[in-house]
Amino acid sequence: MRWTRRRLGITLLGVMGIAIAAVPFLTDDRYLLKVLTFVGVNAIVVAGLALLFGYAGQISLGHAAFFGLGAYMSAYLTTTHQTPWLLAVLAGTGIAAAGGLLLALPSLRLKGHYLAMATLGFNEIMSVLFVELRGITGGNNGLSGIPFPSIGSFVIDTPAGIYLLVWGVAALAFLGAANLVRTRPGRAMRALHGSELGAVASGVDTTRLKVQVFALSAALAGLAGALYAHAVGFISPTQFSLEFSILLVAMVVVGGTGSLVGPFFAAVVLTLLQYVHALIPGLGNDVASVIQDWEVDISGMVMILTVIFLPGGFAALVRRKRIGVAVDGETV
Amino acid sequence: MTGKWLQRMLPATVVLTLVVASLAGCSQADSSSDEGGEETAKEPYTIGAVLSLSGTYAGLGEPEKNTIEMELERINEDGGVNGHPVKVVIEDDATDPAKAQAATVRLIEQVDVLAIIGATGTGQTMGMRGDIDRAGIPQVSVAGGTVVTAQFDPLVFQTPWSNSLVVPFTLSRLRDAGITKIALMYDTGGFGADGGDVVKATVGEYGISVVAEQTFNPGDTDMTAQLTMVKGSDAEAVVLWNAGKESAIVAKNMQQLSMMLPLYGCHGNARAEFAEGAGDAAEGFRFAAGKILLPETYGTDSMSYRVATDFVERYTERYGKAPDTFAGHAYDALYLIVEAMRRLPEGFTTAELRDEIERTDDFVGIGGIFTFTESDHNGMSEDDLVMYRIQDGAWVLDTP
Amino acid sequence: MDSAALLQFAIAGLKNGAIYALVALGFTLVFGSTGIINFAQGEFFMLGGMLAVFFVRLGLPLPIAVIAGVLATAGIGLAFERLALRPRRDSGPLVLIIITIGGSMVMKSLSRHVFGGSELSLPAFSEGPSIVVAGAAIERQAFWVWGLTIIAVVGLTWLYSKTKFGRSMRACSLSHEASRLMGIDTARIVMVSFGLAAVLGGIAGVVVAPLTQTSFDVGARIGVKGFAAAILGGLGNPIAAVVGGLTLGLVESMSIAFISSTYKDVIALVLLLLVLFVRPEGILGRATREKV
Amino acid sequence: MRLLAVCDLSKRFGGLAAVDGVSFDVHEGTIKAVIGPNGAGKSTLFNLITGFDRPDVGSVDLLGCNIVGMNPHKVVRAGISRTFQNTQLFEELTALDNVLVGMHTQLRTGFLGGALRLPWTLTEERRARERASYLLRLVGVEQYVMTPAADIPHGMRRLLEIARALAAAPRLLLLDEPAAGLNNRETQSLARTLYRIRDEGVTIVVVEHDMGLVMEVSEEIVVLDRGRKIAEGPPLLIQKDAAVIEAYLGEEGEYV
Repeated sequence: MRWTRRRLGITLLGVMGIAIAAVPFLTDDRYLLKVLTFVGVNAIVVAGLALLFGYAGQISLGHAAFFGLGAYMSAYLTTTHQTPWLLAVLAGTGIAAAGGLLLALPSLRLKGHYLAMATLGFNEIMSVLFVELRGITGGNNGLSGIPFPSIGSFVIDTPAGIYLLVWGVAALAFLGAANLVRTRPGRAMRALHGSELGAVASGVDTTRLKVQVFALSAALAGLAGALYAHAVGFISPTQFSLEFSILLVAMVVVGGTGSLVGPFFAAVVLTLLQYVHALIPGLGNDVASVIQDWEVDISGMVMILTVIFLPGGFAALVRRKRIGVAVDGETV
Repeated sequence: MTGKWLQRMLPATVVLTLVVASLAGCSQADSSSDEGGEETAKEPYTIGAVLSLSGTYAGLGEPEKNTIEMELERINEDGGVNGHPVKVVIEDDATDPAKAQAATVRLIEQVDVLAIIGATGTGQTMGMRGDIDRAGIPQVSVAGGTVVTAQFDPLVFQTPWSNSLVVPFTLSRLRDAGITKIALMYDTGGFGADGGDVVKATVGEYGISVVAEQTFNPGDTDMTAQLTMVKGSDAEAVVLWNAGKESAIVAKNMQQLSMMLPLYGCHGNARAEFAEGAGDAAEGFRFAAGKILLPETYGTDSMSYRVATDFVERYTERYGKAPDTFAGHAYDALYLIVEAMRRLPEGFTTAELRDEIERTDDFVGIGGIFTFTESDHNGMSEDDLVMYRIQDGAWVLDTP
Repeated sequence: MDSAALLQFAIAGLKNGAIYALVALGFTLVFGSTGIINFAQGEFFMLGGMLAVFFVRLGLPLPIAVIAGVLATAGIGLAFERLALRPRRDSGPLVLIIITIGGSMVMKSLSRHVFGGSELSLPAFSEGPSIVVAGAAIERQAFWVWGLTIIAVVGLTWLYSKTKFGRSMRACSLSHEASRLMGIDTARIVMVSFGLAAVLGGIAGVVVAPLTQTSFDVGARIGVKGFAAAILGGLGNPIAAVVGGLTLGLVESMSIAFISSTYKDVIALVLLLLVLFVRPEGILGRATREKV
Repeated sequence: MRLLAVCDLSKRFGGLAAVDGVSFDVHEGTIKAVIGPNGAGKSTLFNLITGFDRPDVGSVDLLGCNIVGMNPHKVVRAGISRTFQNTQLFEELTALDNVLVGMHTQLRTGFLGGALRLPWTLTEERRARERASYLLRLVGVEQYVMTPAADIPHGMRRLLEIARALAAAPRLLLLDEPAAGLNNRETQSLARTLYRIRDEGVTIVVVEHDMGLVMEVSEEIVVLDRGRKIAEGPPLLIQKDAAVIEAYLGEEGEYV
């Protein structure tokens, strides 16, 4: 029973993977591909945030800033210094990780609220710097003309190519995260979430672990930001605001703590919600504009209602049913 | 168990009902507004619009949307474009460049538009450029940033007076008033920083120097500290570049500090909310803007006067308040495209439409009289600007 | 820089600081009885101003409209606690933080739907030119700001230290479980503290509106500032909130005077982070020892 | 051989001396009990030894190395594991995963290895699971391998915590009231488990109120009262010690 259940899960994930990979071969709608590329970008950030919040129990209201750091770094290097794309993306990921490390070292001694404040403050500081460091960021006018991803002379300039690139990275991020939570560092994170005292007594260096997870999630945000910059071709400071940080946290909360699949689906749904009017065929113009107009209210309500009625997020809903049938402690 | 469940359910039900009810109310309210074009024989010409209907620039996007919807009805009642009804598909970019870009792709790919109006903001307009270029579709932006036309793109036109037009006009008036030292204040957001840059780059040409430079952030609630710095300088006038509610705070703080220096704003202050917010602190406040605020400045016998008064009347009647300059920018953008379409034969291409918009000559709009050239896609001149002064809470012409 | 100018900077700092302090008091109050940070506190500020304008436009005289605005805000605060927070009040702080974040999103967006997207004005409480003291000008509305801040902090200190209700609130902040065992109605305490926090936020919003106008999106910014002030001073006691608020305001205005107006927010936030890292309990906060 | 030497250990909280000049040795391969009335400072003593609290004065030597001032997780690496009076299990994790977390110091897989599932990660993981299963059998909770800790019966939870502590392969195991809340039969089986653990070469120090268990398993007993050591010696001597009886008579109900 347990085996078939697990196999079923893996099969479903496989089918989903194939479906995602097949999209660009089934449609050449550039809009659809673009929107789904944004979904993939957000999913990469959420993979890291799910580890940080859902597994290690640490809040961050500053991940939009790491996203922006990665985006600006990669965009700056490729536009101003003609750095090869791959190197620039790695640099973007690296600077976000370094930023995460620098922020985490002092902040993670702090508990819940103080950590929320520190990360929020960081986001606000970075927002100002994105505007003011004009030589690098282009100020309010933003950075335009960011080149497409390329390796050597091979340029990925079609929406389908960029879609596959982003989703390939997203798949790797989730696969890596899923592996991680089932081995030593991941177990330590879950332990930390359960009982910090118990984790310490088990020999887990909790401070070091928190710093590592924070830096990892910041790196993933930076990586997503760098990919985003090259997918969009234009970035400006308003995109990396506190609201985006909050939206990202909302995705993890709605998806559920201690789960990767839940936040993944929440990232998909909450990102698509912003474009829903254009994605559902036959939706009247008036209905569409109402949905667009009320998007923030809907997200906020979904967040509140989820937390009230599904404390563990949607993942818990699924898990609860599963535990009812067969005892399988493993979460994918 | 049941009791607890009920206890949880009850509040949620109330909230849900409220939300659903308000949603329903809203959709009813909205459904009437989108029934523009009537069915005619010829297939419609579709134009896209990317506007900020939510987010930071929601207050700007709203009059733009109102204007487009109102004018569209009139255009179609008059028989559309050469018998073709005109349809405008409006997308909300939520003041986010990425969403503006996605919306652009949708308008191009899914809706197959001939031209695009927007975006409301400069950042959003710039974010759209890559896809505009790829599709070769003309774009008429209603954003005021200098960069929109300064970073030239043959496909992109701009209807608001760009800062590179308003700044020289304002500086020349300062020079005429004998002022040589100014204090410059601007917000660090897109509009203010852009204006600040242009001022700093051009003051030299007018024999003026900036002796104090202070910034504030959008949303700041008090500028007395910045103004105290200004007070300590030997500035003879304050030049303020900002389009938000901070302008009123600056005016009020100056009054509070008993600063008698003349205060010069910009076209971003041409909003009723400013004069109302600043109250009597706004007395004597000068700003350059287009003529729509006082249509008689067009000259009462001019074509511009008739166009503007007609628009103001219809807008006021329909929406219960006078149109602001943003409404005017949307009006100009829509008609620049529609008029170009009217001049073209059946079956024109988007490239031909672009060329025709560029050939616009002496188009009488709300913002001014537009004449585009191969290198000027803003199309207006300093003649389209006048200097206003606020007197008894109202705009009056400030004659030099 | 002459002394009049310096005084002027100090006044600007103290005026903004008092506003931050009022918002910070709201944070402190809710934190005091529930142990959570109410991310919707900034929205109470926004609602106070918007509702007062709304009542003025309905034709109510200014004083009544102001009071009605504050009371309506309090009503919304109570309703929010009852509907959204009470069902999950036994959960960890993260869950409750998330609910308040969701609440702030909804409040902000709903008020845009109701009141529109552009800024609204409220008349000054008392008319007249500003008052000049030693060469520095103080506008009349500033005295309202200070006066209300003093009333609020004195009132709260009295409430905390002298009344049974206040003592119950402090007991709540130490342990809900223990308070319940002692016969304290913790649910009522939490609800009242939310109501009071909304009142404080509403007062701040109403008293600032004549100075700055108000709009649906002013909450987030002031929320961040108030939160920073509360943390800076030390969460949990009213005096600390005021010290935090005034410090933040002064740091900002002195940054403008001596460093740069562009980076004043950055300077203030960096200072906050430094305080947080060196002394997480805030300037006046008491260090709490963790029990094993 | 002397494994642990506690020397003149003191800790004050405010004005109160929680531990006051306590010294004793623990010899390798023995079971030692620490007893005393409530508030005698037993748990504080454990916290001082394991680095959860820092002593004001005194030293703790493990095989001749002073471990005072070490972070608790380093103390685990040095070879001392502990359990808590209020069990600190990871409630959402299965029993197996709880023990696997306990093996943290014994495993080497890092972030990269974990995320990439490198071949040697898998090998290590397989071995870890085998070892964890063995430990669960050793303490007798093997029937709950895949049960989340939250769903395991109370008595078994204490045993599970012992298994988790053992997973770090300690030389010295500190147990804080392992028999609290256990019934007679469970206490008997606990005693057997303690012997088995000792026979595996792990030295044990146990804080316990259940005198039956203490007298049965321990070779030596340290008695604390109000932070001070009032007696130390084999069970038979302790039972007759006047100071001990005095201390316990102060507290009603407990037999010696």
